[in-house]
Amino acid sequence: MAGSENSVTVHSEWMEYAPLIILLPMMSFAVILFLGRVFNGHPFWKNTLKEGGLIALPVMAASLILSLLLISEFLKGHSAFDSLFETIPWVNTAVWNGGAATDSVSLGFGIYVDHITVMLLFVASFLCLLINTFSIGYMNTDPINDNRNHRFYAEFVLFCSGMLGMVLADSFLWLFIFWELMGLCSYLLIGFYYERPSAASAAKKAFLTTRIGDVFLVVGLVMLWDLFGSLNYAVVFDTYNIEQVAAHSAGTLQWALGLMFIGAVGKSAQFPLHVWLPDAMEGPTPVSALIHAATMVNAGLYLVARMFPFFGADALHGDLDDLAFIIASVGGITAVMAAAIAFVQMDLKKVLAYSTMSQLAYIFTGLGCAMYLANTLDWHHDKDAHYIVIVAFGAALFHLFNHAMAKGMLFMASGSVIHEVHHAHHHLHHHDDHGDDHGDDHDDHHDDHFDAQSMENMGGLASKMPITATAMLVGSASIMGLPLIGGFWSKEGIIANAWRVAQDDPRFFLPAACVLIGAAMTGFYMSRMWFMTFAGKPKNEVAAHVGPTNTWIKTPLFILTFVTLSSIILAGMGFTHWASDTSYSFLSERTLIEGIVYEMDHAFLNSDAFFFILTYIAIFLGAVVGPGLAMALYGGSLAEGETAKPWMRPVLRLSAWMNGRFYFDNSAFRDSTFAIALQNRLYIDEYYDKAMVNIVAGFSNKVAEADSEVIDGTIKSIESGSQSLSTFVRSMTTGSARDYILMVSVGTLVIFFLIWGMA
Amino acid sequence: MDDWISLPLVGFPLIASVVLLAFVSNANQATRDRLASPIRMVCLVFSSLLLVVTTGMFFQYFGNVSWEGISFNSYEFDHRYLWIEALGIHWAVGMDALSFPMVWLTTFLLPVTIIATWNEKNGATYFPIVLAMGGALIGVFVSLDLFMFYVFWELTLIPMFFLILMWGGKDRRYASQKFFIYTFTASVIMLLGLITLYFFQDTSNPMIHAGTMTGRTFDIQTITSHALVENSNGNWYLGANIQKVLFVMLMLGFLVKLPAVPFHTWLPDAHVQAPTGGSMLLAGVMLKMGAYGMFRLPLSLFPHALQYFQLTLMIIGMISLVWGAIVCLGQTNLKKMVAYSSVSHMGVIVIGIATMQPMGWAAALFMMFAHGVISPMLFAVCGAFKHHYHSMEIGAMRGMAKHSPWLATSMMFAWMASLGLPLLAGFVAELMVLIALWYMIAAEGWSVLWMVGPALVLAITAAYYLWSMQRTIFEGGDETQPPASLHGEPVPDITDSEKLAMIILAVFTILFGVMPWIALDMMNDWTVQIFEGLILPILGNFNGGA
Amino acid sequence: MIDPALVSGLSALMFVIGLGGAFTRKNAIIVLMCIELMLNAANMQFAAAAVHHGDTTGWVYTLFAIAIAASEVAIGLAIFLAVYGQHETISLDDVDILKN
Amino acid sequence: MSELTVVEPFGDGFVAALGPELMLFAGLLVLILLPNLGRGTFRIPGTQIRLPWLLGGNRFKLTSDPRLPSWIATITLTAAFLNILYIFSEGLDRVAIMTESGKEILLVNGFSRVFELIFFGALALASFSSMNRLAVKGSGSKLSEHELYNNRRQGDFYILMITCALGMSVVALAQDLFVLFIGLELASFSTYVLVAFLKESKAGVESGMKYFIVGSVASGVGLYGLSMLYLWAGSLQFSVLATHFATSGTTALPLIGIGFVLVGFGFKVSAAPFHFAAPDAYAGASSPVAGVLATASKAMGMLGLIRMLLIVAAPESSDGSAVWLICFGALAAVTMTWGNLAALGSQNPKRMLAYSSVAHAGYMLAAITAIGAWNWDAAVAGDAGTAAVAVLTALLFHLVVLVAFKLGAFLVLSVLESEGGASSLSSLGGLAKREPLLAVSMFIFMISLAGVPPMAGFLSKLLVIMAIVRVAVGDMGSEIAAGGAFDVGDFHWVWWLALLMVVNSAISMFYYLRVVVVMFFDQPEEGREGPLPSGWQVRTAILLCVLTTVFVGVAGNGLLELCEMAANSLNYDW
Repeated sequence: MAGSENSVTVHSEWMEYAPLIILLPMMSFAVILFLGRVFNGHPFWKNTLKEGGLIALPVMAASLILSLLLISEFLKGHSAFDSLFETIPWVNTAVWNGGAATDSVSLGFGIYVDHITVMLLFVASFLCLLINTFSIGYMNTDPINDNRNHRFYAEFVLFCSGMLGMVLADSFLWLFIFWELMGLCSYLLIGFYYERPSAASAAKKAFLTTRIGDVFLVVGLVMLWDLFGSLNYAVVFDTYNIEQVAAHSAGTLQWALGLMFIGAVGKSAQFPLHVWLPDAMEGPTPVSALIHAATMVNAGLYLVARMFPFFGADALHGDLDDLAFIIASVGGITAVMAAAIAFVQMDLKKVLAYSTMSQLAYIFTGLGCAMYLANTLDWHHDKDAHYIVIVAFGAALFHLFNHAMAKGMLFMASGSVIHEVHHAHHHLHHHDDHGDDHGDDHDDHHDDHFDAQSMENMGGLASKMPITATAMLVGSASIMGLPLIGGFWSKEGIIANAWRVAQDDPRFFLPAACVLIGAAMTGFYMSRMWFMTFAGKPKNEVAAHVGPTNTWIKTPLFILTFVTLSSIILAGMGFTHWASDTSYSFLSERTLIEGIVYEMDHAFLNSDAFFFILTYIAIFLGAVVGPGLAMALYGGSLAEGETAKPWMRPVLRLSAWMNGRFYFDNSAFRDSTFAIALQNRLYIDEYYDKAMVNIVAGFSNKVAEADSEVIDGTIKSIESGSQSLSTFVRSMTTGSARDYILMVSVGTLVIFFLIWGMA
Repeated sequence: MDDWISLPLVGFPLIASVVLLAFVSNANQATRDRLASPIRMVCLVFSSLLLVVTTGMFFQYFGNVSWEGISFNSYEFDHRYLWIEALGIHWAVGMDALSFPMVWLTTFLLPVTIIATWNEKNGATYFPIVLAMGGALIGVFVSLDLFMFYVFWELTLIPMFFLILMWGGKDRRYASQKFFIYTFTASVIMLLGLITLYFFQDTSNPMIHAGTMTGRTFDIQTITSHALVENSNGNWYLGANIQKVLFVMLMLGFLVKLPAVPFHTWLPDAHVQAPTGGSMLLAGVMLKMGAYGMFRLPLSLFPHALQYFQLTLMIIGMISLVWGAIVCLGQTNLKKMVAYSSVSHMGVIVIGIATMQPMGWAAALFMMFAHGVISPMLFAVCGAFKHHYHSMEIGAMRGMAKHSPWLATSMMFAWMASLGLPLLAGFVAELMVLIALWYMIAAEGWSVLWMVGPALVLAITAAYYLWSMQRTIFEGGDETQPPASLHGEPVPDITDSEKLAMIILAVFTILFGVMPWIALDMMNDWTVQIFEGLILPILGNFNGGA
Repeated sequence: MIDPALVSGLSALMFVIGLGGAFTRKNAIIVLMCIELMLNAANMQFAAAAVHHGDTTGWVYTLFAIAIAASEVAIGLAIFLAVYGQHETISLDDVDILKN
Repeated sequence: MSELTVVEPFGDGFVAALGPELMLFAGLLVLILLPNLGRGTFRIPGTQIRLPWLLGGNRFKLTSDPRLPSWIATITLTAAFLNILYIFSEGLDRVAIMTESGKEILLVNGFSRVFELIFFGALALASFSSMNRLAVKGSGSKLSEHELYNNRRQGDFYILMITCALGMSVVALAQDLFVLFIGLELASFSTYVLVAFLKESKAGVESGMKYFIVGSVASGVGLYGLSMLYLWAGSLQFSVLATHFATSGTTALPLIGIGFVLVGFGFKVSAAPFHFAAPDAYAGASSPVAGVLATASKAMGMLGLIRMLLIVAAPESSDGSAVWLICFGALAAVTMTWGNLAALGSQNPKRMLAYSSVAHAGYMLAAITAIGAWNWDAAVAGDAGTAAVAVLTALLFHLVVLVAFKLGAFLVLSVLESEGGASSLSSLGGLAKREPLLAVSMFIFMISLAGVPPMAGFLSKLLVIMAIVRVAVGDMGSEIAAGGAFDVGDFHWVWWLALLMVVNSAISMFYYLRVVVVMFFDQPEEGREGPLPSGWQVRTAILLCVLTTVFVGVAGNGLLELCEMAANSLNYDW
């Protein structure tokens, strides 16, 4: 991939409209919010416009269409476009480096499109539209949301605007600005059910945790700015500029990038700033789907991916490998940790949340490895090395794509499950008062302790929600990396590259081992989730009464299932090359069929013995060991009279067999300290809370006290001191004229002796 | 010519205020209540007219003035009347890109304040006092004569004192006196500095406006140009030690006004007790007088001393920034928290100045402006909160989003703006200060640890704002009850006039956040001018010529 | 003729006695007498100086000073009377309702 | 400056030169005579023939009007005041009253005339506003003996006012230290009695006695100092003393003499530690009288100090460390700090104003110290004459405007007194609600006293500080521009007095503001609701004071020029 030597400024008709991709949703934010305030409760607003949902939908569709047009334009051009329209000089200022004049500085806004942009632009706008559709089915059918959905849609479109803006921005600064905008929306949406203390706390936690990362990001940006005098991609990726910087401050650059990486850690919920993501599931499910699985968490990855040109630069050869290692290790550790915690989660969405965390960690590992390779191999000149680097980077990006699609789908599917379970519960227990006003609905929503998200309240739903179950199945398979499905293509690449790097640099055994173990763990917890939810007999009465879901919800699930399954086609088209290097384009090397064959060959019949074995170990772990254990523990056939769709039957049957044949009592593990620790998220949150309460709050209370006692106390004691001095002074005016005369005499004598003495 | 225009800008509000107050002074309570509404209207119309005038000035409708490209120490709309000949005192007014944004801000906040506090009690006297406040503030910003500057500087205390004393909270008696005495103390010391500076003028220099009795002039422009000449000769104007002493004396007055830690404790008391309108003007413009004064006098006159005290200033700024933020975290009173956040934000200004970079200075100027738009909204929210819930305690009222969606929205917006969310006015300034700070650190080889403070504060600021929102806007749950202080009355949302004020403030916060260049360009231009005109020739080798 | 210096010395003594008496005695009348003593000390000094310088104005000063002293006594006694009327004492220590 | 005209006492031009003073004299005569006109008859001895001779007996309706003396005094004083203004506008003649033997007794010039403006202005306002202050019961012949007696006392009060004015004007004009002393004593005796005038109250007589007895001691010391100076120089003519000082002023005798004289004046200006009787006197006297003490009487003392120190002793101070300079610096520092500290805790507004008056005395003493320091370093002192003129102008200006706001403040208290006392801060409570205009006036007086712009008090304080700084800094600016190097240590030490002064101003803010807070914040005392008793005279006087305070504050140029002219006219040979 390459720097700006390839970038050209292209003026094309669709590029002119690129800002609209951002502006349309941004403006509809205000529109929806305003209309919602005004027409809240109005039947037309509520039923026809879906409280803004049907305003957001066309806007998102328009954004998608514009994005697609932009993408197609780009695909024709094959190279990075910079500043598609006149850059807006946002901030004009000057610095002074001691010379004879000040140097003017400009922080402007523009649009920059390259491969990474295009890929993420598609992911974002596509998923935004689907989730918007899903939301209409999900949000507008739940009475608790009545009369506040406009807030949801407004914040939703603002979020989309932020995401799209972040992807399109032409500088790290504007990346950061939109990044923060997303953070705000995420905060607002997590706190959508503001009246729940847990939601309020989760929202705060999310904002604050990412903010901590952002602080580092800002400092990193500032340092980067200082090195380059700009944050524009065109400037900072310029080979000449990088050479200049590399000459004397490669170390500083590594620090800057490292600090920026911490920002990414926060945003993408990696260890140790991961604590916010599970709590963020307090938000409505579409929010979890969109923000906390499909798009926003990808922002961190995007940021790291954006740093690739530094790692790939010749001038910085070998200078940034430590950072690459850190990136990979953070990914590796998080992957295992999150997967382990996911083992014991009972909450459907939390399993997915930890899964998200874990999969993002994979991508980080992949990026870290790719960056290590780019930084240490002489890939600009060596063709083989070039290929290795490109594929490694491409695999990570491809996993990003696959994961976004699959996880978006999984969350929507889980939302659909939760939605229906909740409705079933509602029907069952509150049949009588359903007609009451919303206030009551609202209240009894909280009064009962039924948890619609707990998998303990599900089971055997495969027959009742066929589309959902299918989508969930495909999505899980993709995440697990079952051969030929979705994530398989990218995950194998990541694992392989990790091991490749580990061969070069023994430090990398840590992440490499992690991702390999992680594969098995993924297999286990994803299967566990699916079986607990859809296989076996309904675990209680509610689960037995779950009905099918509505069309708004089904449509996106349906679409995404196919997208996930078609991953092989993308792989065949050379996604891994295209996504990472401008010199490739789709189908540039091979035809589709050839490509698929090549990929198959590459994956399953690797000529290198090491990678051949590695591939099968990974497949064995991810597709056999993990799911096998899960089947043994949680599998089972459906209840009598329930039938699943044909494509799910083998799975169900297999699981029932496994469960019957290999079931073992895992209560020893379940009750072990380790499992309890996992249930408590390894106590990390607790330590953080303790630190907040004891150290930060304690310290700030002390400081506040010092402020009023010491600083203001000084002022007050000056005041009271002068008051008592005043009392003393006035007490000398005794009231007796004799004393006054004495004073006059003393004054006289003092003057006398003073003059006598001096003269 | 429209050059005289700043005369009515200052004079009319003051005169109108005195006339209105005299008009109601001997009326009985019933008549006053009857007069409150028309007087309020008069004040609103009057202040809106001022806004129209200043906006017209911005759009070059009056005088056809471009606010950019005004060279250092020259002024637009400048005008002089002889005031006290013997001492060389003039009614000397003028504006440059440093003062004009502040003047505009003042005229902008006046109508907004009136709208936001539409139903303030005793309106017949309240609104004229607000108007007087505006006149005095404009006077500070337009004056180009040290005497006049000081007169208006102190004159601002009087209306504010009465606003706090007459319309304030429970401890207003203490707070108003503390406010007055504290800032007065600092400014008399500043006055002594000004006078000493005055007498240090070289009488052999040609001084057009010199006093007949003293042979010296109070004219800022003349003094600045003399200092400029002297400084550019490579000498410290007035010699090293004297310059330092004068610098310290002047800065003391301005730092207390700003306020910087450890001279800040008057501010929380004043803010907590002040009525909403008072707080809005206090935070919005009055604090900026300190920063404005720094730029206008010590920084323009004593660049050497500035360089000498750069480290000290940086330390003061850092301490203000961090201390203010940490104290915020420990507050349970909403308004006090917001007041301390002002202290913290003013620390940003001091840091911006201490960077001695055009960018840092422009950032400080923009911070003054942005904080001037944001902080009134913060205080308007606090005021509405207090007004409706009769309490200022964080946590007294939860689930505001349900009871008072407008207030909740305004609060969240204001809080977010204040914590520096991008695309809102505060972000640009903070970012620029950070960049300038790092630039300076890197160029001069300062310790990287200087970045720790600002970085820490970015997180802390978010923490205290989020913490307070969690306990006010959010939560409540099923138990969402009106606060006990309401005694069972229904919970009202903010009134229409308050809504209007919030919307205006929010719109401008977004406007200056999305399009900062509207104001920033002229500020940047001014800083470049002062750097190229003053700082750079003197301290050319200052950064080691990196 | 007596040496003016001796007269001057005597006047200094009288002045010190007068001043000392003024703040040690508490009866207003006695204090008034002490004050007269001080004034007379000045008078003697004027007289001595007039002799010393051979200047007649000194005598004039003395005359005027005597007149002043006389009117002072008159005013003083009148005031003391009024004080006695209200406070029933003219002890300087006891007339102290105004203080601090 | 016009030529000096020399006039012999009662010679040609004497009447023209002393017009205002003679007007006072005439007024005094009228005041003595007019209220005594009545249907009195004179029985020719040995006969029963009664000739109506109009003195005594049943008074006429007009002459028995208790307001008559007040009107006469007010008109007389105002006329004298206006006469001086007229003289100023016409151009002033400098006239010296000199005996045949060449002894200069009085000198009429701008300087003395400005002081007379202060005296007459203050006294005119005081007598005008006293009109509703003293107990009077109608007029005519149907009054009881007691009431009649009370009405007659009115005459005494205003007679004393005018004699006070006469004494003060003698002080202003005097060119001989002894003449000055006589004037001082005349004014002092009048004020003693004025203070003790409320002889029906314990506080009134007590304050009179204290003021009298301490004042007498002080003037006794002063007179002794005078005699020492006479002993040393053989004359008390200012010109002679000045010449002597220039040649042999560093011996102990004259210095001690001056020191003793200072004690006498120190009491008048209420400088610490000679001020102790002042708070008691102010508290016990009626408010207008207290106002006179704080303004006119203080100006008189200040005038004496200026005469003594500047005309007589200034040439001696050339080395910058002159004894009396250090004494004075210390005295100024102690006085201003003492006054402010004492006022800080005072709960009685009149005592508070008294202590504030002490503090103001300290500020003025600091200015005088600065004049003494004017030529401390020939290299940087610049034009000494103009520096001294600047200080003197500041002093004069301060004394003039003090009349407006200090007296004004006392007059406001006077209104409260007529309701039943103003001896505690709480009596001011709720004034803003009861009498908004009075409260605003008091507010203006207070912040003016504290030195807050745009009031006259600010300008005057600014001038004083400027004057001190000017002396302390001299022409350093020009020297620096010419390549000289100076340090803060090179400032004359009087600069620190200026610093002390601004710090003291800040302290003083506290107690001035407290008055404001009480007026605008506190509730009225029990039984003190509703508007205060009316009295248009005192209110008019207050209004005049407010207008002057504000007007001079924003447009002080005219007054400043007047003061500068007066200061210039003191220009002997410095």
